[in-house]
Amino acid sequence: MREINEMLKKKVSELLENGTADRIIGWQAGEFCYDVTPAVMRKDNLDELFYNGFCGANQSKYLIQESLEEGKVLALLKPCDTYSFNQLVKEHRVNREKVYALGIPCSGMLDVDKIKALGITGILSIEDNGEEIKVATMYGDKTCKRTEVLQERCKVCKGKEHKAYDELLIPDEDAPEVPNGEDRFELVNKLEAMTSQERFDFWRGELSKCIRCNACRNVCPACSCRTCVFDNDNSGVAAKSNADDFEENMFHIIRAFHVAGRCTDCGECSRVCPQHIPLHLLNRKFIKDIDEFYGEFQAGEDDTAKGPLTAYTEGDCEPSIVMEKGGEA
Amino acid sequence: MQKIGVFVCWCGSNIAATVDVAAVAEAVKGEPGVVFATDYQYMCSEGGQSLIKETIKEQGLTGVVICSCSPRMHEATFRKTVEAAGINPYMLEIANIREQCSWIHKNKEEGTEKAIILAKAAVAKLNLNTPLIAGESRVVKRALVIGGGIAGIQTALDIAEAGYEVDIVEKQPTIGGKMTQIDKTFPTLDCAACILTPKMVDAAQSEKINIYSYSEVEKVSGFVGNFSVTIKKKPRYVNSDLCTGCGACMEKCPSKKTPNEFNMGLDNRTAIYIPFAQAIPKVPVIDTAACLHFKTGKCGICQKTCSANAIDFDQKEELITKEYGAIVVATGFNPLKPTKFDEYQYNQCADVVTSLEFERLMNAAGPTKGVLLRPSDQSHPKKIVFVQCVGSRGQSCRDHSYCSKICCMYTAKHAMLVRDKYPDTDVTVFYIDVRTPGKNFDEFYRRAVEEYGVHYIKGMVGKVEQVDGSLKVQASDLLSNDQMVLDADMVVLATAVEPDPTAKSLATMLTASIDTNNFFTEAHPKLRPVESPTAGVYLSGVCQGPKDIPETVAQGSACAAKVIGLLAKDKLLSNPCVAHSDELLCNGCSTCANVCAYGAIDYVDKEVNDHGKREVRHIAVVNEAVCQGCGACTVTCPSGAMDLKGFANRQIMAEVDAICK
Amino acid sequence: MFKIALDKIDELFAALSGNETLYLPIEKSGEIEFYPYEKDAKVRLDALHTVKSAKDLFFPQTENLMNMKLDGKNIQIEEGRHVEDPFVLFGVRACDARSFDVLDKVFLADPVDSYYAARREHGVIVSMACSRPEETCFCNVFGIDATMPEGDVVVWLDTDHLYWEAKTEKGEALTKTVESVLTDSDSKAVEAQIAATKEIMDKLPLKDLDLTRFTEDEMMNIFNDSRWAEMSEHCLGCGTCTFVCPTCQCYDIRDYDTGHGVVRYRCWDSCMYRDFTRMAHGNPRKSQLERFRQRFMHKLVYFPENNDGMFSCVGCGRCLSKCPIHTNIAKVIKTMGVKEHE
Amino acid sequence: MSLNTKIDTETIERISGVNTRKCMKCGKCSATCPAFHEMDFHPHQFVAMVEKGDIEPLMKSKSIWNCLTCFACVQRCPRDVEPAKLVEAIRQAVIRQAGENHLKAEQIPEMLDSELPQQAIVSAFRKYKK
Amino acid sequence: MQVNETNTVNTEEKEFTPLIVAFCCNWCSYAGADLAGSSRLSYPANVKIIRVPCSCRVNPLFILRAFQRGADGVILCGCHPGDCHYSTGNYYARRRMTLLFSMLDYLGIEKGRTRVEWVSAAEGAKFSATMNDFAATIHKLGPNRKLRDLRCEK
Repeated sequence: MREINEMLKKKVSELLENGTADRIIGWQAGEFCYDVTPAVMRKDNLDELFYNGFCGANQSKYLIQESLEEGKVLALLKPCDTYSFNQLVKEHRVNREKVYALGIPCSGMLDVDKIKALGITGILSIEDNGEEIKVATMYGDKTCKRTEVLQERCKVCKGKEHKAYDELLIPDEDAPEVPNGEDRFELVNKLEAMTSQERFDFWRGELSKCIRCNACRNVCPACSCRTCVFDNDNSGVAAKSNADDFEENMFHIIRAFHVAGRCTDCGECSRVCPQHIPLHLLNRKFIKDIDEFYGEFQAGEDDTAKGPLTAYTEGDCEPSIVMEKGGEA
Repeated sequence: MQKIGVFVCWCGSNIAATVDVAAVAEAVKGEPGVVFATDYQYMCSEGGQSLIKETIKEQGLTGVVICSCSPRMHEATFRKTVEAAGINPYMLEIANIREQCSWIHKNKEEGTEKAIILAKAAVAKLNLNTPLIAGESRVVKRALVIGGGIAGIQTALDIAEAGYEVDIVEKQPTIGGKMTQIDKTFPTLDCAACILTPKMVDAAQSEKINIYSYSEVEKVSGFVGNFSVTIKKKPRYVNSDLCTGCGACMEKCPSKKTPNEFNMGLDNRTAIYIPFAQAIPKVPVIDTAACLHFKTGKCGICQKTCSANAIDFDQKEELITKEYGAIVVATGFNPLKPTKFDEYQYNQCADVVTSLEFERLMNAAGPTKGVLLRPSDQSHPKKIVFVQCVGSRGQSCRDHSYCSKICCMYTAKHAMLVRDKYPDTDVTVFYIDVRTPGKNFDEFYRRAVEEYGVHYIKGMVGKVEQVDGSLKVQASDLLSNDQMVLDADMVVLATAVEPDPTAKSLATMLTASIDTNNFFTEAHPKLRPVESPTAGVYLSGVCQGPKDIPETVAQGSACAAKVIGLLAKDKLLSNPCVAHSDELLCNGCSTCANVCAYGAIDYVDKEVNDHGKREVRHIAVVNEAVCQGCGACTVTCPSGAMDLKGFANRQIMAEVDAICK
Repeated sequence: MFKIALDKIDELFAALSGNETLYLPIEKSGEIEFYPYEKDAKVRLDALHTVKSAKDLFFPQTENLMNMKLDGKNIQIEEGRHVEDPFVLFGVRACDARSFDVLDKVFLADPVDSYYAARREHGVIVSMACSRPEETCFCNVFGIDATMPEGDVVVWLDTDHLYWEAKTEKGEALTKTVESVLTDSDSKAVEAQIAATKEIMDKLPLKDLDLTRFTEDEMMNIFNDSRWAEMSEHCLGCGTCTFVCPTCQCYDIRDYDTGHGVVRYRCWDSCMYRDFTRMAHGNPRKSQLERFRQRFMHKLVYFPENNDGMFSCVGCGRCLSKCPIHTNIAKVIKTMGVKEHE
Repeated sequence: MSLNTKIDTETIERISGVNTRKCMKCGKCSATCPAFHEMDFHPHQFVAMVEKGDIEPLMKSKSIWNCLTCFACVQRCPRDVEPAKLVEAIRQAVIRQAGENHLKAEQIPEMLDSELPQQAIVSAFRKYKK
Repeated sequence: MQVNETNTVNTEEKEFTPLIVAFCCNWCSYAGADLAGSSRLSYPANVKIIRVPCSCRVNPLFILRAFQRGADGVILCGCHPGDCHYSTGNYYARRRMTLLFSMLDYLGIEKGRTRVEWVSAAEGAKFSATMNDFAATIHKLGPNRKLRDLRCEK
C-alpha cells in the first residue's frame, strides 16, 4: 500500500504538472484513519492527497458534476469503479472527454463498521499490514484479519482488470492479487431457498429499519436522476418518510428496479446505509435473475452494450417462470 | 378544477337491464369535479348527442364522461360530439359499462356497483386530462426507392403512375437487379429479359422517375413525410449527359481480363464496361481497379476513342441531399456463395456451379451464348445433378434457418429446360421436400417429372468428388434406403437467398428493424406486411423475405399503394396521445431511445431554465409526428421525465386509486 | 440510591412495563433502536448509541396530525394524535438527555407544539451514565457530563449491578412503582465507576474541540468563509446526519390521500435536501453549499444566539460514524473554529 | 443376446444429448456415411427409429459395431442432429448391459493384421468393451 | 354432506371478495375483453379493467399502487409476443414484469398475486377464462396483507 501510495502521488503530480488534467478528485485524511473524505485538489494543495485502505468509496458519481466544469479532471478509478464509470459514460451522464481516468490497483478495501462489529470500539488508529489489521483503541490494542473486515463488494471482487482508463498506474497483470471472490449470489440463493413467509419476515425486519435518509440513493452511481421520482411531488409517489410499511417496500423495490440492468453491483448502497440494511441483496436478485433469464450481463463491462431491460429476444421466458422458480410458496 | 358532466347510457336494455343507470348518475354526482350527471336511452343517437352538446353549453362543462359501450365502439363518435360543442375532443373519457359490465354480470346490484366504480375511475382520470391537439406536419410529395431491381422498379412505376415524383437509388451501374441475370421465369417459362426490359425502359422514360444509378444512400434524417436523404453518386468517370452508349470505348479498352460480374465471373469484361446490352442507363463505368489509366497513369485509349468526349477521369464522388415524404426499401438479395460447403467441391471444381451461374450458362446472352457447356472443358454435359437446399433450412453456422422459397421452382425450371433443349441429358434432382405452393407451381413440377423425365430423388448429397475430369456424387436415396454414387458431368447447387449485405447499415440509418437473418421486419406480420415499423418507411420485395417474381411485383405494387396513400395527403395529423419528455427532469441517458421502436426520440443540446438556473443540457425530445404512443419509453425512464399524453402516470394512478377505493 | 443485580434486570423491566410502555435499546435485525419492551426482546444496555436518537419518542419521524374525511363534497376534520399514553424511556445517554433541552427550546416555546408537549408530559426519562465512550464522542465540549446525565431517574451500570437514583418528582413517582424489585444501595460503586470513566474521557480525541469562535460577532465572517465550498463540495445531500441527529428538529407537513380521506402528517425533514423549505417561488438555498452551511450555522451560531448560548449539538458522534463520506460537525468545528488564512 | 432392461427414446436422447425431433429427414448423414454399405441400419434410420422408440432392433444391429465414429454425419448434418452420437449412445446402452462386450481379448490375435495400426486395436477394444 | 361443504365455501366467499385490477392493452386484450362481453362470457365483477395503449405502458409503480390501495391481485394482459401493435412493446413488458414479479416473490409476497397473460382480440373466451381462473387463485390466496398500506384501509 505504501509503495502504491508513493507511485500514486508521483504520477498525480506529474499529470497535473504536465497539464493532462488541471485537478484531481482524490482523498483527504480525516480525524481518524478511517474517516477519509473525497476532495478536489490542484497543484498547490496536492500535498493533502491521501490514500489508504479506507479510500474505498466509489467516486465515479462525482464525475457527473466534475465533467460539466471547465478543464479536465483526474479521476482515480479502482477496477470496480470503472464499471460504474462506463455505465455513466454510456448514459451520457459523464462527459468522457473531460475526464482523465487513472486506473489504480486495489487489493480490497476496508469497512470500519465491520471492525466495529467485531466489538472493537474507541478506535484511535489502524495499521493495515496486508493480512492483519492492527487497531489501537482507547481500550487497548486489538487485531483482526483483513479478510474479516473487507467491504462487502471486495469479498466478491470482479477482478483486477480495469474496464476503462486513460492510463494505468501499474499494468493490470502486475497489480497485486485481489481477494478471492466469494459467490456473490450465496445470500440470494439462501433467501430464495427460504419459504415465502421466512423471506417476508427477513425483509420486513430489514426494511422496517429504513429511516428514508436517501443515502443509498444519493450515493448510487446508477441513481443519477436530476430529480428522483420520490422527490418529485408530481410523480404521485413522492414522500420524505416511510409513513407506512408499504412505503418502505415500495421505495426499495422501485429503487432497485430503476437500477436493474444498470447496477454494476458496487455495493455503495449497503455500505452507506446507517441501518446496515443489505440493500445490495435486492440489486443482486435482479442481477441474478437477469443472468439466469436473459444470459449473463455485467453492467459497465463496456460503454456501449444495450442493457437487458432495453433489449429482448422473441423467446424470452414468460413472467410465469416466477411461479416455477424460487423457494416454496 | 374541471367541470365534468357524466352521461350514463341505457343502451336500450343492454345496459339498463343489469345496471341501475339512474343510481350510477346519482352516485357520481358527489365526485370531485362533477357538476352534472344524467342518464339517457341511447347516448350515441342524435338525441343523445344533442343532449351532450346542450349540456356542455348550458353547464359550461370542461370535460365529459360517458358511461356506455366500449370506447373502441364510440369513442370517435363522442369525440366529435364534444368537439362540436366547443370542447377539446380529448376532454372525454368513456366508462365501458356494457361489454365490461352489463353484458357479463347478471346480478343488477353487482352490475350497478361495478358501473359506479368504472364511472368514478373515468371521472378521476378526466380530472387530470388536459386538452390535446393533434400535431400537423407537411408531406413532401416525393418518394425514394432504394434498390432498382424488379421490386423497386415496380414500386417506382406505380407511384409515378399516380403522379408523384420518385427517385430510384441503385448501387450498381444499371437498374434491373437480379432478374436481368435470369434466363426464363417459372412457371410460364417466358424470357425474363423480355418482360423486365420494357419496365426498365418505362422507368427511364418516365418524367416522374429519376434514376440515381451507381449511387448509394449515405445518410437519412427526418421522419414520415419529411425525410432528408443524402445520396452518394459514385464517379463513373463517364459523363452521362455526353455519352451516347455506342460502346466504342469498350471495344478499344486494352484491359480485358476482369471477371464479368454480370455473368457470375464465367467470362471476362473490359475495365470500362456496360454490364449488359439493355442496361439502363446505357452509360459505361470505369472499374478503377482494372483500368490502366488509374493503375499506371498511362493508357487513356477510351478517352481518345470517345467521339462524344464523355470520358472524364477527374469525375468526383457527388453528394446530393433531397427531401422525400416516403422511403421504400427494395434492396433485394444475393445468392449465397457456397464456399463453406466443402462437400460439394464448389471451390475446387469448376463444374460445380450455383443456380444463378447455371442461369447464365443457359442464357442466350450469357458467356456460352446459350449453349450449355461445362466451364472446365467447354464440353457438353450429359449428366447433371441438382442439389437443393444448399444453405437453407439448416441450423449450423454456415446455413440459414429459413427456407429460401424459390429454389424448388427454379430447379424444376432448370431441369425442365435442360431436358427440353438437350433430351439426351440425364438430369437428377436431390431434394429434401419439394415445395410448390403457388398458382400452377405443382403442375409445373409434375411436368418436369412426368413429361420431361427428370429424376427426383429424396435424399441429400453427402459428397462430390472429382475423379478423372468427371464428378462422383455420393448421395442417399431415402425411399429405397440406399446410398448411391452417381457419375455426373455437372453439379448445380440451389443456394440460399441472402438479404443484400447493405440491409443492416441501411436499417440503422432508417431506424427500421431487421430480424436475425437481416431481412427487414414488417410493421405487423399479417396486417401491415409492406410497412416497416418506422412510419414512412415501406418494404418492397425480397428485402423483407424470400419471394418469387410475381410475389415481388405484387408487393411492389402494394407498397406503392401505401406510399401513394401517404403522398396524397397534404398534411399528416398525428395522434396527440404521444410521449413527452419533461426537459427539467430528463437526464439525457438515452434509455428511452433504446426501447423506441420508431426512432421517435432524438437528443438535443438545449438550454433549459431550471428554477432560474440556466444551463445547456443533453435531453430527449420526442418527435410527435413519429411517436406512435405505445409508452415503452415512459416505463424505461427512471426519472419519470417521459410521460404519455392521454395516458399519463398520474391519470393511470388516479384510475387505480378510484378502482381500489 | 437503589440497586438491582443485572441477572434480575428483567424483573425491573417487567415492573417498569407493567402499567405503561417501556422503551429501551433493543436489537432487531442487527441494529439497536428504542423499541417497546417485550419479554424476549434482545435488550442491549451495553450499546452506546441507538441509530436514531431518543428524540424519536417525543418527536417521532412520522406522526399523524389530523384526518380529513370526505363525504360527498363535505370535509370532516378529526383529531389524529396518539400522544396521551404514558411511557418510560429507559437507557437514554447523557447526550441524548441533553438533546431534550434543545428540543424543548424549540417545541415548548410559544406557540407550544402540543403534540411534543403532551409526549414530554407523559414520558418519564430514565437516563443511563456512560462508562465506555467511543472515539466519536465529544459531549464534554458542550458541558455534558456523560457520567452524570440529566433525567427523571439516572442509572449506572457496573459489571453486575444497576444503580438507580431518582432525580425529579416524576422520577420519585416512577421509583415507587418499581421499589419492590430494587434494594437500597450506597453510592460507592457508582463513584468509583464515575472516576474510572472520567479517566477514559480524558483520552477522547475530540475532547478539546474549541467553540469560542462561534459567536454572534463572528457570524458574518463564518458565513462568508470560503472554506464552506470545499467542505460541502462532496456532500451527497442525503439526510443521514439529520435523521440520526438528536437535536435536528425540522419537519415537513404533508397530506396523504388514502382514497377515502386525507391524512395530514408530519415527518422529519432534512435541511440537506434539495427541496427543503421550498416555496412557491422556489428554494431559498439553491446549492448544496448553502444547505450544508445552513445546517452547521444553525447548530453552532444561530441557535446559541437565540437560546442563551445553548449549542444545538450534543456531541453524540452519530453523524461522525454515519456520514457516507465522513464529513461532519467535528470537521466543521475544527475548520471554522479558526479564522480563515490563519 | 439378451437385453434385460427396456431402453427407450428418452434414455438414448439423454445419453447422447441428441434431440431427434430436430431432424428434417434430408438423409445427408447417410449420404455422407463411409460405412453405409457395412450397415444394416443407416444413420438416418437411427434418428428416425430412436424418435419412434424402435430401439431394440438398433441394439441388435451390426451397425453399431460398424460405425467408424468418423463423425462425417455430425459434420454434414444441416440441423445439428448428430446421428453418430445416437449410434454411440446405443452402443453404450448395449455395452452397459452385462455380458454384452462386443470384443473379447481372446478374439484379438486372430484379427491381427500387419497393416493394422496398434492404436486402432487399442481404441477398438476401448470402444467395444465395457 | 356435500351440500354442507358447498355452503361453507359460499359463506367464506361472501366474506372475502378479492379486488382485482386488470391492465389491458388497447389493441388486443381490451378488445378481447370486449369480445368476452359481447359473447356474454362472464367473469367476476370485482375484476376492473384499466385501458392502456400497450402492455409496455404499465409501470411497476402502477402495480404497487394497486396493492397499496387494497387490490388483492393485479393482472396485465397484452398482445401475444410477436403480435404487439407496436411490434416490440410486449417484449419489454415481459422482461419488466418477469423481474418485478420475481422481486415481489423474493420479498415474500405470495406468488400468484400478479400475473401476465397474452390475450388477443379474438380470444374473448380466453379472457373470461383467465379472469375466472385468476379470481379463483386470488381467492385461494386470501386478502393481500403483505403489500398494503394500512392508511388506505377503510
